[in-house]
Amino acid sequence: MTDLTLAVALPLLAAFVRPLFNAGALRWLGQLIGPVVLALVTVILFAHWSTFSEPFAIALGGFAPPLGIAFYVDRMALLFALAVPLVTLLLWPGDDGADGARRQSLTLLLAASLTGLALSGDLFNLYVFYELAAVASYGLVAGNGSSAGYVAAFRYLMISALGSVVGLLGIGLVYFKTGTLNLAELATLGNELADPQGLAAFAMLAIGFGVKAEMFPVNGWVPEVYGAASRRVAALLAGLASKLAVLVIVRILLLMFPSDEARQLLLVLGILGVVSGELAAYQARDMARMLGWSSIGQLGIVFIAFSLPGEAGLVAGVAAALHHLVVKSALFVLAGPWGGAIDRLRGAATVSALGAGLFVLFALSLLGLPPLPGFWSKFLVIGGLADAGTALHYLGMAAVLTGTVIEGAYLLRVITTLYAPPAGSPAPPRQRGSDLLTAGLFGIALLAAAVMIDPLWQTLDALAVSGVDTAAYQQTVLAAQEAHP
Amino acid sequence: MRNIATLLFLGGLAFLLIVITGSLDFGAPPMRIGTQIQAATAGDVGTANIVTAVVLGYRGLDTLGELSILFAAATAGGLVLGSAAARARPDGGFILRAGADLMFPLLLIAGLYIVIHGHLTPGGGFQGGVILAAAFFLPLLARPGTTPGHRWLMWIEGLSGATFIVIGLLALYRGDAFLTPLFDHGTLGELVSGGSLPLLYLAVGLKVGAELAGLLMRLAQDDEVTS
Amino acid sequence: MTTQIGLVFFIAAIGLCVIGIGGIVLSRNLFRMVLALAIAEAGANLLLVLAGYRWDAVAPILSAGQMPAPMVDPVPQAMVLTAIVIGVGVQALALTLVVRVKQRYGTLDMQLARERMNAEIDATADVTPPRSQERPRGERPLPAPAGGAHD
Amino acid sequence: MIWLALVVVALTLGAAVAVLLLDNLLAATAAASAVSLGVAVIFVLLHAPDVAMTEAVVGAGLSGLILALALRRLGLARLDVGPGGGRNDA
Amino acid sequence: MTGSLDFLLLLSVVGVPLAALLAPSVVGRWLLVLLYVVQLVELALLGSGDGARSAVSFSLLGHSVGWQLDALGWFFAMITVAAAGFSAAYAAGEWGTLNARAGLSLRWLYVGLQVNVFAMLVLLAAGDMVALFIGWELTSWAGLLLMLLAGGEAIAAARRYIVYAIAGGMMVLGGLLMTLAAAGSLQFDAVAAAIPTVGTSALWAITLLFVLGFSVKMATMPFHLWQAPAYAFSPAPASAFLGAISARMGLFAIALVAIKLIGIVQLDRLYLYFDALNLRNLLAWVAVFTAILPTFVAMKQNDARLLLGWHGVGQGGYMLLGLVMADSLGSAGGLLHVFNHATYQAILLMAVFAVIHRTGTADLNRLGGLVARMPLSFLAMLIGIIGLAGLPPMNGFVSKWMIYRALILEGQPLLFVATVISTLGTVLSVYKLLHNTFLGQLRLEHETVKEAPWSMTIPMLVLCVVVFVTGVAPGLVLEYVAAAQQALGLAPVAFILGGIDSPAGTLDMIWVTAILLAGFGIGAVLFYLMGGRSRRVHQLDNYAGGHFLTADVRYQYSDNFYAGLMHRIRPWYRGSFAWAEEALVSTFGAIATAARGFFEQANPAHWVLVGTTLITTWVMWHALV
Repeated sequence: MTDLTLAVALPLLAAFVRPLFNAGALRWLGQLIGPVVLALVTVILFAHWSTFSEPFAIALGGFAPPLGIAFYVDRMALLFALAVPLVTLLLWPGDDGADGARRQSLTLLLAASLTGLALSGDLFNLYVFYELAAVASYGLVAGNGSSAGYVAAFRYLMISALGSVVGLLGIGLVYFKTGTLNLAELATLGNELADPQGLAAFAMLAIGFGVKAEMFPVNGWVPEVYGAASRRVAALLAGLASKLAVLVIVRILLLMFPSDEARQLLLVLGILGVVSGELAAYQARDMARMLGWSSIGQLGIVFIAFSLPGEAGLVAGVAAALHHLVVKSALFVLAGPWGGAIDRLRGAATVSALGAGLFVLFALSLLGLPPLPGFWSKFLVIGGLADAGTALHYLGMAAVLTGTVIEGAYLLRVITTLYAPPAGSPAPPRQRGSDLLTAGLFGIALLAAAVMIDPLWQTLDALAVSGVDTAAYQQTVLAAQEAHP
Repeated sequence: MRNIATLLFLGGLAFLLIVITGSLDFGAPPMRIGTQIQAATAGDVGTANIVTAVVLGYRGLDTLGELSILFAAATAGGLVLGSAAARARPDGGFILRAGADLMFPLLLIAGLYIVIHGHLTPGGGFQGGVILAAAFFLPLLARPGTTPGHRWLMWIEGLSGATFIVIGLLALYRGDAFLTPLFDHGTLGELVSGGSLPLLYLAVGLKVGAELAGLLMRLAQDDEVTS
Repeated sequence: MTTQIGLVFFIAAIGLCVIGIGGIVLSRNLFRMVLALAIAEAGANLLLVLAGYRWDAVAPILSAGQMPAPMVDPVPQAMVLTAIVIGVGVQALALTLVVRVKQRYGTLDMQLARERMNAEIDATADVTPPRSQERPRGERPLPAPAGGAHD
Repeated sequence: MIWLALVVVALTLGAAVAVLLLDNLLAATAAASAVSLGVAVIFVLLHAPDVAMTEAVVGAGLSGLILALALRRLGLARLDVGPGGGRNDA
Repeated sequence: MTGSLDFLLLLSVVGVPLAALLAPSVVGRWLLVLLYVVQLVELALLGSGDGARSAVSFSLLGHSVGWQLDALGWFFAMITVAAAGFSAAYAAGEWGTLNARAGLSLRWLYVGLQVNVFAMLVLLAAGDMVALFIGWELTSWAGLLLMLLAGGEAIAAARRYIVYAIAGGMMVLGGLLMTLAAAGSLQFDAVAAAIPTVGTSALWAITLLFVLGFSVKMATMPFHLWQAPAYAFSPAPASAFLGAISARMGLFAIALVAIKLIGIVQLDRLYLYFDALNLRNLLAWVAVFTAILPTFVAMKQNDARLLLGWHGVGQGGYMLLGLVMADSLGSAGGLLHVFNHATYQAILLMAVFAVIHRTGTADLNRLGGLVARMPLSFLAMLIGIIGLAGLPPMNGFVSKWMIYRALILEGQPLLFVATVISTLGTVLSVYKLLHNTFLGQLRLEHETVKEAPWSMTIPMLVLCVVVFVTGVAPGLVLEYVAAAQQALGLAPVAFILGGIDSPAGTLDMIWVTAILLAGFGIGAVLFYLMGGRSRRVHQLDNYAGGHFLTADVRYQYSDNFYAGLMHRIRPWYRGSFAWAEEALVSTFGAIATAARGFFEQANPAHWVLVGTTLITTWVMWHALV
């Protein structure tokens, strides 16, 4: 009963039944459903991660892959799939009442869809899970009841729905040319997708999946949504959901469009993302939107990293994505009470020293202070760029380096305000215990990663080797045909 | 000025799409998996309507995803509109009330028919479910006062969603993959054929019906003060 | 003659998509944007179904157990079925948001709604918007306009 | 066959353009339903009965109903189009 | 008993929590000073030349990261630990208790000092380029820790510093990874072997990135605006320590990378169009301008700490000039100047902070006449400014002489003239410092001022002895400078106890000092023994212009000291660099607001449409072409 599809099915089941547990005696049971299911899914995934030997495929519904939908489970998919329930558990919205139940079931739906995004090996199935994640996040963004939340959610819905229309056009194009949806079979038809129409399909798919991945042209929604939504929802979206969307784009890049033009497109969009994100974050004056723009900049770096050819790109990309996942989620959690104007936080370190200390730790890791993992991820990204060696890659290197300097400017502005003597008039807001606990757990994860950086790097290297190897992907998925006739 | 720029880009996009689709050979699709599915449906799934076989059998997870998207939309709608106290609206006119009473049973039967015959004739859980939603909603339109409680709608919704997944899990319990069709296929074309697919479509139909009815009711309510 | 009809359908699909996208980007009224979104999605769905069409083929329904004639590709139809219902789900959610925006901000104009949203976000974060026209913060009042207050 | 297709496509595109140009939102909603009906007919021409039925029921039927209910809730469901009324009110 | 590098690193790591525990109590602080002494002894035991290798080494991301202390690193490490020890001693006594009461957190101060020492040891003992970069980043951030303590305008100066430091760090990281791409490995020998095979354009990029990145901390010309305020406004021991040695980490790194790894032969491959304009000449001219401009800016300062801060920047130019000569005499002069500057800069800063400790102000326009009240501080500052100005008996003269000699030998007359101008600036501003603080008329409010407490004067006086002794017998230090030169692969300087004895020129400071003292001796004899009776008059008993002047009458004005000179050269002070920095920051703000404009779209989906069209066209055009 520890089949991997439970990781998608159980949260969906929990989400469906969660609103039923709202009456009277069942209320406290309702509160427990979410965390218990997520914990169970984490255990299943961790069991698979620890006993992982070589990638395998699961044919959904017992139908052999090219016909039915296949889940492809390799180290990269498992790593991201494991991160989903874990981080959702950490960022669990614990509130009660009818609306609380709805928010919790939406969070469960988001978790199920993200796990699905990580594991699925079918193009339209990825689209459906992406759409489920999108609708769940509209609900969560609009869920905190503020009028700004409604307008932000509507604008986000419009951008994402339009992106999905473009994505659907892309899928239509792919189906027109190849007649199949399974990523493995599409990988075998590489040459049919290499012509201009194929690349146009890639551009459309990239934009379709890019909205949630905060890709350059389609991330207009980020400052409004993270400014208006509640911070834990923002942490979930910025930290977790964006990474999974990036993973989907990378899977499509690796399997269907391994050409240089596609990589170059991601590199250019990444550079533009870094520049626009970091510049806009520099002039932000409230913490929530600053973190929003900063996440655009960081995801620009993730895109640049994944656009690098070969294993180096995958290792750098996964390292940058994981590091940003931990740091940005924690910063958004800290931005809960501190989300307002930055100069209102004057002297906040005296009020909650641990919160300020954690903020400094995450800021230093973002800026790449050596022992912290942020430095090693930046080391890998820029190392890959230097190895690639074309003019565009040097431009990317310059963008990432100046991006870090800009980041240093505005993060230090916040840190010095935190530690400045309190202004006295409105007392700076205090951190809540639950937020500190969550941010503290993320901090411990960061420090643990800093200590055992080398074993972590070896696992990422192994992950990259099997990730880049598309021949093995095709072989394992299409071989499943013989296994289940 | 901005509109002109947008119109230019729209023209560009249209031209682009035409160029892209121009060279696609319409009418002769490669159908790499289409032909295999058409050939294998009778044996693997045993339903007359191949589209249903694809929707519930070959790509069953898509439909589960689709179901949860609809559930997410309804829940988010509930979250946004909340359970505002509905202001009593005057009853619909006599014609509306009479028509509603007459149409309600007919709609119910039509909806159920389409749901149950999903695996034989075109139609199925989604289409039938929508008709059921209209059927549940009609009396409320006629007599706004009598608000059938959201409660049992919510229970139908939750339970039918749960049955869909439980049927999937049963297959898992038996050792097959998730969402493998259960029971034997029976003779093709008969009402009782296609194994567990009709049950799945029934669950889909009920869930879609209850969900959309709830959504319609919430939309139909007026806020305390109409701004 | 046969490829003629293909062109017609392609024109329909692309036309619907472009009109839908144009509608979303050009219209200022929130409600009209939702309508335009529905049209765009219809266009995309149409393109998907076109991907499965085969000349002189029949609907993919088995009669009496075997294929009466060459059948159209069923897979895109399954996909479109899901896409249509997704479309209506998203549309329903969008409409609930539009109702709430109208109730809270009293307007359906995207321009005004955005300004009031940004004002509210700035207010909750208690940040003065970048190019604010409000009174400068200093104590000394602005000098009275020259020539007495005649405006 | 081709003439039928041409007529239906022309009608659908006309209705789609009408959705954007009509002042009265209720009329625009009706146009939107007309569009999805047109698309449903095109699906029938393409031998996709399942999809045609879904499009008709869900597109024309349900979405039209939801849009009308929303208009009623927004207080814009007025058939008479005053001068500039309903165009895009403040 | 040879010491071990691991024990030294372990000692400095353990020092950090120890500092946190012991800092608040006076006894604890003296124990910390003892800890520095122990570290110094451990370092001395390690010995300069034998390149002690640390057993601790990690394999990180495929690169093996280890630590090894060669002669160059040992030389800098000795200065660092000694400077830290003196600064800690300076703050251990009354200064600590008084300032703790005034709100300064001594715990953070001593932890910061120890963290700085550890970071610098990690940098100086780097066994490969990854360890070098880790040490570099740790040093930049550790410097920030000390600067943030004082609060007030120190925070703004610290923020400006850290943005420069991160920019420098990122340039170095860029250079590091381009070397990795070129050389395939980051071990010193592998890089040194691979550099000749690198193309000139790649070599240009690598060298420029490294040199510019390291010179941010050295505060050479384009990056010199941050250092004076940042070092001046931090608390006394931090300012003394940072002023003395922290900026020289940049010189160490430039020496290690530019001279040892890339090497002079490869550096000379880099020239613009014709041979004269090669990189080393450009660096020499940058170094010379870095020496000239700050000294004249220092002349304008009214705050003693800022004046000394600007001098720190100027002296950095000297060291870089010496190093860039890359011959035996010039580079020895540069490296020796690091030691000399560390000593007299520490003395001067300590003296100024002693004056602040007693009078509460460092404003040169509101001080004067303290020579009678604080004689020992006066003596220390006198010796310090003699060293800073580079006058014979003190060690400053030796290293400046060697640099001048090297300039003449290398045939660079223009550079020689420019360096003399900067020395002129130094002498003028240094005299202003001494006169306005100690000479002239004593202020009423300073009448009751006593000499600085012993805990502050003893470190100053010990340093004065060091300055004098190494002035008289520079050979003591030149021995280790020669070893450092060998570690760099340069020809070691031929030194004797008194100075230099080489065919290129001899300098014997023992004779020079003997002649000087003989001159003073004759003067003293004439004055004391054979002269008429001189009557000691109380400082405030003054008679001028026909009537007695009571203390409250201001008859000696020291503010706006160089009025005449300033009047003539005022037009030159256009502050163009400060204006350039300001312009850069404001244009940056404008671009940032423009970037925000991108996100301020009225209708949300505009960019989706534009993005789709542009990206699809670009990709398709790209695939077609």
